[in-house]
Amino acid sequence: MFATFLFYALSTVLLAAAVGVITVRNPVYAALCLILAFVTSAVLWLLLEAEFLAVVLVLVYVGAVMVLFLFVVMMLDINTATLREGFLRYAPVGAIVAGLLVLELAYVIWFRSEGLPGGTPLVPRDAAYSSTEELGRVLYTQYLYPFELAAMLLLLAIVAAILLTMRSRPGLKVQDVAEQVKVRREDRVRIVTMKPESE
Amino acid sequence: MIESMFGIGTLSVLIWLPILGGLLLLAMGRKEGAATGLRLDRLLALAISVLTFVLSLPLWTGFDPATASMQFVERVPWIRSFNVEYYLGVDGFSMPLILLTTFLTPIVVLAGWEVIEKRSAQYFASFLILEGLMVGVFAALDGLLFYVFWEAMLVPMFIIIGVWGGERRVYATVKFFLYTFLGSVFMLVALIYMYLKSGSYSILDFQNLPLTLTEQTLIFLAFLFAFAVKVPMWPVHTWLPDAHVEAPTGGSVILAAVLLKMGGYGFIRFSLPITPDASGELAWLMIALSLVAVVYIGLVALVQKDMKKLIAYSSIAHMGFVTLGFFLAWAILDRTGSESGIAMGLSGGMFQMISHGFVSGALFLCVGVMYDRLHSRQIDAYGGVVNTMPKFAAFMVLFALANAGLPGTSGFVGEFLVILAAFKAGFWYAFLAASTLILGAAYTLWLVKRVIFGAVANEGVAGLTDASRRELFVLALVAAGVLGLGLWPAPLADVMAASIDNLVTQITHSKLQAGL
Amino acid sequence: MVTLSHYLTLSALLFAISVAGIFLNRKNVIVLLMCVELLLLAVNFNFIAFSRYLDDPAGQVFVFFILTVAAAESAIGLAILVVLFRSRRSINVQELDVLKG
Amino acid sequence: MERMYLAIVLCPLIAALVAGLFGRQIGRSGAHTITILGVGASFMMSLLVLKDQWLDGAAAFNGAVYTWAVVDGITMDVGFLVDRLTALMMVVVTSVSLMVHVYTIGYMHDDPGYQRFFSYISLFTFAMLMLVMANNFLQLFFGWEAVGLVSYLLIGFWYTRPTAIFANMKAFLVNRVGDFGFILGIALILMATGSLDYATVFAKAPEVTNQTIEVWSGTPWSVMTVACILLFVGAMGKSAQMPLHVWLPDSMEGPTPISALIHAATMVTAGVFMVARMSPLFEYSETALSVVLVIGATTALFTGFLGVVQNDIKRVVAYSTLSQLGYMTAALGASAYAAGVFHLMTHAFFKALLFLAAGSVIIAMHHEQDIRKMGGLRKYLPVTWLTSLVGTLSLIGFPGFSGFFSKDALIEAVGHAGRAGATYAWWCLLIGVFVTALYSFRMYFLVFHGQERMDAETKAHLHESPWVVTVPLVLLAIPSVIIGWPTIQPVVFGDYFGSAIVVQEANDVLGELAGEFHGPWAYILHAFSAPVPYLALAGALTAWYVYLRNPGVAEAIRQRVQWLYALLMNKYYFDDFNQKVLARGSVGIGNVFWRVGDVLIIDGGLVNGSARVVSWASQVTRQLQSGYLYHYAFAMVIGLAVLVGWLLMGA
Amino acid sequence: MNPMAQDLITIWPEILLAGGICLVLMVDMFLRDSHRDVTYLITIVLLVGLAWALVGLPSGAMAPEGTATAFGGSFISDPLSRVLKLFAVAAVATVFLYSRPYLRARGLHLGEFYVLGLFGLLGILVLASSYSLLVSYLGLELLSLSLYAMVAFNRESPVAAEAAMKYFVLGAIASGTLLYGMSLVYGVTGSLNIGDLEAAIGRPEAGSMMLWVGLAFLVAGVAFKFGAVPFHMWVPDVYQGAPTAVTLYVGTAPKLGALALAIRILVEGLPAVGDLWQVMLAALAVLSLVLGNVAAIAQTNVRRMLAYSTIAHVGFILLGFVAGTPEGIQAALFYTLVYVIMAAGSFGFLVLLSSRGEEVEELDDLRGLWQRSPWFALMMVLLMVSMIGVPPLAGFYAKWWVLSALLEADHVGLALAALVASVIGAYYYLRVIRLMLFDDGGQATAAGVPLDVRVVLSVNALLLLLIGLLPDRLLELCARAAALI
Repeated sequence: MFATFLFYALSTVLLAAAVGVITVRNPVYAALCLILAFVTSAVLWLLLEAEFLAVVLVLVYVGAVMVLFLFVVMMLDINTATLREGFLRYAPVGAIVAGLLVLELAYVIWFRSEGLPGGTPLVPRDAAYSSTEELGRVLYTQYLYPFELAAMLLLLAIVAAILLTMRSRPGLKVQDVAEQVKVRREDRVRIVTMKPESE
Repeated sequence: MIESMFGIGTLSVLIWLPILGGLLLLAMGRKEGAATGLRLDRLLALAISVLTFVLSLPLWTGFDPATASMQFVERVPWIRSFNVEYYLGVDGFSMPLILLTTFLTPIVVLAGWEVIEKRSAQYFASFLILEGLMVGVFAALDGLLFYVFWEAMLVPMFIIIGVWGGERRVYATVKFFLYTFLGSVFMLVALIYMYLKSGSYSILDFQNLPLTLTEQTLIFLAFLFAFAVKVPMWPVHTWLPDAHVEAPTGGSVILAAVLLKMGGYGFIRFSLPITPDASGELAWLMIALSLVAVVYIGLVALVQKDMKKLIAYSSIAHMGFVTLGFFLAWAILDRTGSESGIAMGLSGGMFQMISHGFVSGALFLCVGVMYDRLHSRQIDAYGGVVNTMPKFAAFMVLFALANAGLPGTSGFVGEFLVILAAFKAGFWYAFLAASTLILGAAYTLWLVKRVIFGAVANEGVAGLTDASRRELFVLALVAAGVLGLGLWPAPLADVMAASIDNLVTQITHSKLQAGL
Repeated sequence: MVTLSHYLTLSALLFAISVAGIFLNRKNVIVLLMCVELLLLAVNFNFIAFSRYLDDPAGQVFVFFILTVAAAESAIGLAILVVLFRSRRSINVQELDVLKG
Repeated sequence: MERMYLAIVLCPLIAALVAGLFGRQIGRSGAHTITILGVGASFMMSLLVLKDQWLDGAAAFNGAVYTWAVVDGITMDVGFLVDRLTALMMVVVTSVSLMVHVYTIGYMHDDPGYQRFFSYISLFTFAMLMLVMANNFLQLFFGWEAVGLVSYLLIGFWYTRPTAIFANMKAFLVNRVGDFGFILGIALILMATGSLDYATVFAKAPEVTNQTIEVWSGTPWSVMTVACILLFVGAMGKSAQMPLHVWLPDSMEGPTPISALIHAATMVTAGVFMVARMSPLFEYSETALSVVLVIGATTALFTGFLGVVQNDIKRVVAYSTLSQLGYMTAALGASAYAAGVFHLMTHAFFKALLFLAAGSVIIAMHHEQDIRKMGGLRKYLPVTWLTSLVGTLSLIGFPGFSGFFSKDALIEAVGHAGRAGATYAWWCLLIGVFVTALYSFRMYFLVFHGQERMDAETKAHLHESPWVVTVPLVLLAIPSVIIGWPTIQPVVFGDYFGSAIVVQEANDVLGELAGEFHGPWAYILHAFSAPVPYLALAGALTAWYVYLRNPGVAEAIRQRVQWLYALLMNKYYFDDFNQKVLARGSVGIGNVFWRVGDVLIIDGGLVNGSARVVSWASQVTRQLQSGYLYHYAFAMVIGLAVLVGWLLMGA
Repeated sequence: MNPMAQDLITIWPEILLAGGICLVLMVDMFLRDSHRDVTYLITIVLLVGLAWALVGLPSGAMAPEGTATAFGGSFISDPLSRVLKLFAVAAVATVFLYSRPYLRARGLHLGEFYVLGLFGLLGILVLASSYSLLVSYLGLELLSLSLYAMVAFNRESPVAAEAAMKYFVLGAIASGTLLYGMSLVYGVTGSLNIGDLEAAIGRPEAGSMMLWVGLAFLVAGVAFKFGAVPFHMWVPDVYQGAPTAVTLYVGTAPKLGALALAIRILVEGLPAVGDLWQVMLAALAVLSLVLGNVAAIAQTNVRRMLAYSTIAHVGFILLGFVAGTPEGIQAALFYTLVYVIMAAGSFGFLVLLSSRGEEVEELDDLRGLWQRSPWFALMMVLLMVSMIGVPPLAGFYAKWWVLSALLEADHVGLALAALVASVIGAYYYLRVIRLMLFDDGGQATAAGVPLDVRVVLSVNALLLLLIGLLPDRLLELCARAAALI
């Protein structure tokens, strides 16, 4: 019963936070709403006994990704005043389309869900069960290939992010050791023969 | 000769020799403004085209007129996964058309001899490639191969009109391309459909394929779209005047002389034998459209102010006779219940095609000769040309009269036979068809009157020089064809006879009773 | 009692909200990136719920990878955003209209 | 013999080709030498053929030269049918042609197109021979059109004259209207008999009589009638019967020798010849014959009227030709084919003579053709004068002259014919006699007698034409006088034609008349019991009074009947009708078809219209791609929602 | 051999590529800007080696027709995957061959271009061999992320950044959609392995509407990757905004990845609901054909025009799927391969013309090209004619096969619609020919372009002619590759 209550409460918060992400004026607030959404989600995942993922969500997402977002938001220094226009004008259309999508999905979920595993109450797993262990077991055996692919993907992200954002500013003075070592006398010293000044 | 040397069939030689020659020319190119000394490009083009013509003569000499089956057959698997073959052969219908093609190409090369200054190597190359493709269309016995050649032809023609054409060349050539392309895609659907039914792309297999009336009708309409545009039949004819007017002389010649024939040839090779019952069901439509072409287009030709446009419209009217001749068959069957007369209509149509090849080609050559001098195609710009170009005028009058269907010229044979056959189908068919005697004479002679005869109309005409020896030679070659065919059509009739009889059998034997 | 359908509905709502956010937002590209994160969160809910109700770890594994990829994706998205801002001095969605027609 | 037939045809052809293609190389004298040799040889051989056929009584020859084509099992040959009818025509054609060749040397002396002219007339001879010697419809049609072609070329011989090139086109087109019927007739005959060969067709003619054809559905017409009328339409064009006569007067734009040869003696009679040749068919159709009869008679009379008001010397002769052609046609319509052909023959001589004489006058007058500017030429041109007089007398049917025999015979035949329209025709012909005499002598008097109205300059240079002109005149004058005497008996009343002309028992008017024929003298005497000679005399006297004796009368009459004069001067408004209604109408319809049908509807509406629709759609779709990210996203979401919704709906 | 070793041998080409990427990355780090050609050379050698690995080594150990799986059935090496991989490698190599002078002229000749290109290639290889939804997703992301980065590659260009941003956001939505679909499919079937999906759907609940909804989401995701209407909006903007060399990349190899994704998930994974995705794809295909061809007509920018043309071609490819038969899939495969060759040629042509620095942007720049560079104008004519679908060029056979398949499946209406749309489409291809051949003016020229690029373009265009004249080989290859599906 508590779980049910918890579900509804958290769901409400989650949805409110989600709506907040798309409606608030200031992107910093939006990011904070998103963080809220992630945190509530993490709790909801705990209800589904996905402890490892819940932790990862908080650690990776809230801890790293959202910080990155905030960082960028701050860095770009965006004028928030003018960024809201037009939202209300188009909101009804958006609501209709989004509502339509939800209705379609909800119809299927609630009325045409034959073949789905749901319906029966869940049997709580025994205490010895660890989703971390479960995941860990398959990740390096059965899912080795995807795992390595994910590694490549992260490498790709690193390369791409560096490529796109790192730049050598034209005015910056950088020390090039190789050049310094390679330097020869001829490059530095110019022997000038001068006629002695005649008196 | 070449066949035995390399083990290649005559037809393949006729297809690939000009194409390869054309590619060679393309690769050679010619620097703009280079010394006009030897002009290797045109010499080479002429040599190749003449050689092709010479090599095509064995088709005639070695042809067995007694049989309707395919001759000079070459058959090699080409696309195995679809049972598509490189399958060539000729019968009494295609052989004369191939000869017409190989005969006209050297003439076109000669016609462009010193006229084409801009990128001449490419010009000649285009025509050579076009020649090979045209021969391919007539020789192909595999539906897909046919389609490949059929479509491929569009490209060189598109370029010929577009690069060397007149002021509105872009409009004309795009219109030409899209019109014909739209027409032919429907044919592709029909070909695929029949492949799916028969498991083969062989045209001969298609001809033996049993089809229900609905299938036949749809296939017929698909083919109709492709062929009607090419012929062209009213009301899908409007690309032709534009294309003709804007094309360079050689382009107009080939367009009128050979390309239009492909539509007629298509009817004979595909529509009639493959869908005889649908053809019969829709013969009324075809006849009506043909007669509209004769009368309506004849009247339209009368009021043209541009020489090429006038000849173009006259081409449409003349091609109306071709389709009329082909589709009279069912009207004759309906009315008389006998096969007698069908073959006459078919032969008439075939004769009309060959003859129109010579005559309209010649007329375009004539206009070209004048255009090269005065750079105008307007009838107004001329008058009294005979005063300054008597020899040329003689040829022009000859071709004009041939166009008007004067007996003794090739133009007469087809019209005569078709009118004879039309009478069997009904008085009014013949009546409307025969109106071409008046209309054809009216627009052609009026043209001659305004352009050739009369006092010298203006300074431009006064300054004309008579046709050069090259031009006269070209015109004389065609004239020989026009007169030869008109005075003694028997050889051609004999060549076609067996094939026509065979076609008559195919036409008169419904496919519906054959087990469906 | 909380059933699978509840979770799926929650996910559907999240999905709809995030999508609506993307096409309602006319001003700030960075919010678009956040909406994308919400979108993936919705998907994750689905997978985890299914995984739990099917009693199959594969769904959770999938979520694990989605989280990884999403992080990489955000990195690249933000990098592009930075490039965009540098060349345009703006991240206004309405001004991203040079390419059109 | 067969080789000779071929030679007869080929001699002029080869001569024509040589003169035409190598005119410059062989020069003027070369050109006329070779063509005259060619035609002369043909003439001599034709005489031999005539002798062979007539005197030696050889059987008719019917054979193919070569097979033109075999189509649909029907053999189409080029071949000759030489029987007595053909032989007669051959002689007429070659002899007149020969005379004209010789005459041309003088007439065209200064013309730059000398060689070309000889080439043309030789070519014409060839074509005409092909026409008359044909043994099948195909070749008949070939000759038919070929003579038309040469006629076209010759009328437009002076191609810089706008009137000439208008006239030649008109001639060709009007002839084409005739050919239009002709070819349909041929087609019908092929359909009915399955052959184009005369012999086969004629043999099958009796079977065909019962066949019917429904031109309008529901009304069966006799095949034979339809076929004969269609064929006759062709004859109307070529032989200039009303209403297709309009081209002939205009054809006088050509040089005079060809007016004589083509537009008087030979080509225009092709229609008459053809109907005679087709007598085995026409005989089976009473209706068709009536049509022929009425049209012929009408032409004979009404074109005669027109001759009275013409002032151009050649045009007067031309209208007389029209009128005489009407006579011949009327004779055919009365089943008196022999009389028609006989008149054709005599007419060939005297009309050629008249034309050549007119030409001689024209030469003398320095190409002045208006008879109002002539007069009193008798003393300057004695030979011309005399031969003209002979020709005129022959034309009006002065007893004893060849024209008398032929014309009298055919009028009588028409009078005896019992078919519908015969009475009308007979009256027309009778009045025609008077009219013929009137205009013939009007011209004669105005040219050769009375005041000398030409200007001094011309007058000073008046002299008789050279021998090459006068000799043909004389040579033609001789048959114009005498040819009737020996020939009327065998040709008209005898069995000269034998099986070449078929007349049904019931229609055989000439057979009837033959019983009353007792030699030429008796025939002349007998004629005076009929109104014909008196009418001719009256005509001649009227002309003398009105135009010579008391010229003021003509003017007075003209003043009195202005409307009639206007009607005649405008040639019954046929030309105006053709020009304004038919020609302009066709051009008008053509313009409508072109501008509205092709340019506006098909091109503008369908072709360019669809292109416009596509490009409009293209602009619209460009708008869809607005550049805004949220629109893109919106499109995707909508697409997704629709896909999902569609599935749910479909379920 | 132990199972793991067996698995590793099976994925040996992927390992080779991944290792190669690291190698290139490392080497490039130590190179000066003036020595980037070393990176280029290593990359090309790597690709050649990869091709050799695909044709030769471990796959040669099994029968050419054979199929091997690894990693619990999530990886498959079958004829289809090998054909796709081989073509992808060739396409990427071609892109690299074309691009070097172009990049150098703009100061963009960085090692990262090759690295990102190789990452994308890795994504395509993964997609081609994927037999699991998860692996497909990872492959797709590998490909997409490198594409996003490549589009933004020219950091100085505002339009490139704009294009990259649009691409990124829309791509993220699309992969989110795809994932959502995957989650639903997973929920219904309980499996991520494509091989197991069919068995799972074989249950009586196969009609589950949840599955259908998932299917719709999957189709939307796949359609986005292809660029089918209405998920096509990114295509014109990206093609136009990205540097031409990147457009060349985006327009070629990724199509093979999209094809693999579609075949693996829809055709192999969900044949049980084939009717449904065929209907959906039919709608998308027709929309793509019409909109692509129509919108292209009004374009003045060459790359944008070609982008719309891509959309139209995608319509044709999808029609192959609509037929639903093995025949249709083979036709779609053939079409895609031919399209990749054509797109490589036509974008390569633009890269070639832009090799010296001046960007060939507008159609009008091509005016009169024939007078300046006749040979390349002619090659472009071949390419355009092939795009129109005129025989005897390869493009024709592609359309023909798709039509055959459609007709065989009794989709006559669709076939006719496709044909009419392609006739409309012919117009804008003709316009390119027209501008090059018939008109005067314009600036573009191929003068001064390095020999290697010239040769590559010529080979590329003539290849279409060669396939056109002797299509049998490639047709049979495609038939065999997709025969086992």
